[in-house]
Amino acid sequence: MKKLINDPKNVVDESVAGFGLAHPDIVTVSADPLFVARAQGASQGKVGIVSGGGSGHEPLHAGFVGFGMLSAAVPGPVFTSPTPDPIVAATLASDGGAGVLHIVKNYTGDVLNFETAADLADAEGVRVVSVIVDDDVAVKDSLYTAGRRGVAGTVVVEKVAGAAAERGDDLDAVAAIATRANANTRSMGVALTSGTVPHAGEPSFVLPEDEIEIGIGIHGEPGRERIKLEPADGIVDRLLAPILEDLPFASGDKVLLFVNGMGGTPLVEQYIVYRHAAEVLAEKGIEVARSLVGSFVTSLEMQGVSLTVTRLDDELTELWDAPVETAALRWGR
Amino acid sequence: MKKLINDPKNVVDESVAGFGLAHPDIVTVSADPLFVARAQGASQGKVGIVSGGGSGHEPLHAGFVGFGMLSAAVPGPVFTSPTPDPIVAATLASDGGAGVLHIVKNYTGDVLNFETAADLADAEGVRVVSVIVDDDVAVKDSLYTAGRRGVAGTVVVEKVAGAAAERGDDLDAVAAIATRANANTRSMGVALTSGTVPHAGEPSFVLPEDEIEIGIGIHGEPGRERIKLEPADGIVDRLLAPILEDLPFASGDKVLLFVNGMGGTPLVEQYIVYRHAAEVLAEKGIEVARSLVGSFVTSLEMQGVSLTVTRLDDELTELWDAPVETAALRWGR
Amino acid sequence: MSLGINWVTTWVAKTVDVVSTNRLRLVDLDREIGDGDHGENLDRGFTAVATKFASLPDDSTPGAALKLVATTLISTVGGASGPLLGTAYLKGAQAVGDATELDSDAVVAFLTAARDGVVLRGKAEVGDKTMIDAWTPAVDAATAAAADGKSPVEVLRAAADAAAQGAVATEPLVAHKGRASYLGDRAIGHRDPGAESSSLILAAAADAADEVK
Amino acid sequence: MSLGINWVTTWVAKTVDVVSTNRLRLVDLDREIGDGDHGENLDRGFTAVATKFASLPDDSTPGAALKLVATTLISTVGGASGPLLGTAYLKGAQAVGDATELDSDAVVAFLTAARDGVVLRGKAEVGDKTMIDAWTPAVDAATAAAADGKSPVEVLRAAADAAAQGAVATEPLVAHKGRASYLGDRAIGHRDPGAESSSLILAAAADAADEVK
Ligand SMILES: Nc1ncnc2c1ncn2[C@@H]1O[C@H](COP(=O)(O)OP(=O)(O)O)[C@@H](O)[C@H]1O
Ligand SMILES: Nc1ncnc2c1ncn2[C@@H]1O[C@H](COP(=O)(O)OP(=O)(O)O)[C@@H](O)[C@H]1O
Ligand SMILES: [Mg+2]
Ligand SMILES: [Mg+2]
Ligand SMILES: [Mg+2]
Ligand SMILES: [Mg+2]
Repeated sequence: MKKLINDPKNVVDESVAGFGLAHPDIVTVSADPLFVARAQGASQGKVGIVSGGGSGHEPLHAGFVGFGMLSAAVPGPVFTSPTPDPIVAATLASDGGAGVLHIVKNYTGDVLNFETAADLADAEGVRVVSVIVDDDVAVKDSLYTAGRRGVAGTVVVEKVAGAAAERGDDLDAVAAIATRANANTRSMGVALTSGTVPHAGEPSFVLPEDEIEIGIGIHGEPGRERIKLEPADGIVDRLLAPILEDLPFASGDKVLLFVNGMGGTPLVEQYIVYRHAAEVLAEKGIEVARSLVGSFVTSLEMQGVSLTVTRLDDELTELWDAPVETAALRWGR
Repeated sequence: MKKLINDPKNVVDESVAGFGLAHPDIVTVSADPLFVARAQGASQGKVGIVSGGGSGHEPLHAGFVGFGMLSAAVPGPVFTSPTPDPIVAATLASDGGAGVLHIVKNYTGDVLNFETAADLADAEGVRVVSVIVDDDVAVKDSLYTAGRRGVAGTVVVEKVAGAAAERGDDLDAVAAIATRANANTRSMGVALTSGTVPHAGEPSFVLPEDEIEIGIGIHGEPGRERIKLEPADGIVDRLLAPILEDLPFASGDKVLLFVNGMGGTPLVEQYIVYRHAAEVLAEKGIEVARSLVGSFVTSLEMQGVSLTVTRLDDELTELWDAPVETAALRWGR
Repeated sequence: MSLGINWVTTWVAKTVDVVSTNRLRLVDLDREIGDGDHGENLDRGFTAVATKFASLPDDSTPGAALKLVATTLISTVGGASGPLLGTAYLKGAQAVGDATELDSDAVVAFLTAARDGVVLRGKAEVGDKTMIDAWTPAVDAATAAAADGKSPVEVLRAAADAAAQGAVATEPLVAHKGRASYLGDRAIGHRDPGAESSSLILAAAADAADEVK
Repeated sequence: MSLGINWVTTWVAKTVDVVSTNRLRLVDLDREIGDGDHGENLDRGFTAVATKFASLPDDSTPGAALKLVATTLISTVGGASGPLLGTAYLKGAQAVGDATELDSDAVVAFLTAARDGVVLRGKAEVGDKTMIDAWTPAVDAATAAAADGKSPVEVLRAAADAAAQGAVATEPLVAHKGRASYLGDRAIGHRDPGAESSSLILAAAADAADEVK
């Protein structure tokens, strides 16, 4: 395992501490219980937005704390949901009197810990509503699974919910926007290599030099199929087809196209992927109205990408465009 | 070689095309000769700023084209300086009547090709001044070398020069600011793994599983020494000491601290590096007034980081803070 | 004969041991069909429990001690297993109430409430390839042993043996809950890490009872 | 006997061949002490030259043809070697002027001007571990051969042999120019890729002269 870390046990604490040192104008870090909140504190009268989950997906979620997006983020251990205590603390710190939205990726651990935290925060008098993100089409949603996983689409949900909260929507309205963003978002990813969980010390899975995993999860969960490495355009086709089929997206739709790097894949490759994805959408008469390219929801140093497509209506577009000032996403101020 | 690419020969063309498709509001791409310019065209009466060099360092340079930074970027083949033709074309496209600054990283190929291009642009009636960036302290500057290499500090030079041009400084003033930024900037990097040039198909160098290269160049040029992998804090010490000694930086200085990922190292590790670098500077009485963390000057999928420290005066700080709207750096608008 | 507070403290000590010894094995099991953190999660949790138990008041009831295990696990383990196992101890503790000694029936009531707690939170059924595949056979075996008039030690041993078999029996299954459910058929052939750890925890319970009896 | 336009076109054809055949070897040499693109750079350049030469007017002078090589290399090779080799052909072409046939002295004048062009741009001296370590011995050998009254073919062969030795002689050197200069002592033991490619190009010049003589 080759990483720029000190003791594997301190990876999250030290990284979050560094994050706080680097962005003192945007965030403040609570070390115990560990959470990251806006430097300016809760906005009085506005809905607070808290997200969180296992670490190893940076900049998700702490990189999205700031004006127009999250009020606070709760980083768990690497790939492990945080416990309820820090979630409760982050929730209380984010309440400006209008209640708090929890944005939770659909993993059993995250759902259960946020559920407990919501109960505890409720008991402290803070109203909490939760929205579950489950955008990953690689996993079948059925009675016989834990349901779809939440992956890169989380960025879209957090951005539009944050903008809705910032413009003064009430808790139910913000939750409705987040739910609508999630309902219109689909994602799927591919891995070329595996990340290595620091305390495990070995790659989460092993891919032979000529194989890739289609439908990978952001914790290295195996995907739909393992195939031989092929040209980028073919891989994009394999990711995009199930995404487009699923909603389904149709000619005339306006969309956000989001190419997300998994942590170890450089931008030069991400833009090659973007190029073909944009071509395919154009052929199908789907208009790419907005775009995002970069490593926003990662899986440690995994090489690979995911594609996310969100169907935009006027309101979602306006909320996407609204000013945001976070460490990882910034525009309009 | 595992990459998300199609034909290795088309990596640069396809990636730049994807870049253009993803950011139509910011840039426009000329396919032949290949360069990236601002979507809005040259700013009349303002100094144009052109940079460029071999590809494989994305988002450098195209990611920095836009308001407040570069007028145009010229991507060469992977790790190979572009030829004069596209540099001339980009220079002519960037001239708003006030002349054009060339920002050139100090590699023989870049220097020679930009030199030829400057002569040719001059012959077309566009005044060109060149500033050479040579911030890498890993390489000794002496009569017996090609001089220091230009690495991540290029971002700082491009940012402040772009801000100076945007506020209306004339060509000599913009060149003077760029020269001052370079003179106050020092960098050094470390590699944990090598990138692979697509057409070469094999890693540029091979590091055993327990060794790292201190002082690596952004083309995989060997550095100062190869040592056993050690904890991040120790590695940071090895990078920071030569940087601080060299200028030298002194107690009471205000600096920009820039942790740059090499392409394959995720943010979680970059912030661990930032944390200790900030600690060391604080101990030495050097005030970190500004920060930047992210993969901005990469070496394909190399794992590693570089540290850059720039001594800031009031004007450099103001120019760093000035609004910028590019694909890779954005604030203030 | 019955089990008191020293059974709980011995059980906790043995669990801390067995979880730490099996940390990497559980990580490996979880890497195969999950995300490779289960051993780490439990080890973090029970290490914290050990610290808390170091200052456990001498006059604690078994119920109070078990509740301390519960809240500590909930606030340190995270992941899926944290809330699930935590709820198991919490509901189990509630079933024990303020009794100072547990007879066979109390042990069965404890195990049943613990299992029901996991089901309440996680909604898994037997055969879903989760820790429930260890807990439910354990409860059934314990119930049968108690009905046969067996001692608390024998009841716990029956539970532990059934849990161990239940864990092995997860191997041929497809998972319907938790991370492994994403794998479909590819989960077949792998033992569920949570079932395995629950079986280790129940074995520690029986060993502890043996030792203090 | 003297060399005309068919020497230039044959030289170019042979260079295209030898560069393509040695592409990976030059990449490997450059990977060791540079950035691993030298073979790729030259191959891209001479492939472009081949395309340009396909439509070279029949009545071209050697000078015009050599200038076409120069401008094509400058606008397609990039890197350090593009402007350097391009300038070599450019200055060489200027020395040739509009002569249609080159005698031994003209060949020497061509080689000398080419080498001087590289020095003008790159400021390297013999021993700096660059292509100059191939070019300068070549110029010296050619000058001596011409002074001895040797034919153009013999002059070029002398140049090519000296260049080949010069390339080998870069191996023990520390580099003072180009990317390899960053390596200090670690460049020792590696042959300079630019010296090697220049020696291949000059060997092609001699082979071409042999073939058309
Ligand atoms: N819904 C559920 N009901 C019961 N047990 C579950 C459920 N979901 C997961 N588990 C158990 O949790 C174990 C995984 O725990 P752990 O690895 O610590 O958490 P995570 O899956 O969040 O990484 C699984 O092996 C399984 O036994
Ligand atoms: N200043 C110089 N003078 C002469 N030759 C040089 C100089 N700098 C570099 N070279 C030659 O250029 C060669 C490298 O060319 P190439 O790999 O194509 O360019 P780059 O170094 O830009 O990647 C070196 O092997 C050396 O022979
Ligand atoms: Mg987990
Ligand atoms: Mg090069
Ligand atoms: Mg797990
Ligand atoms: Mg080279």
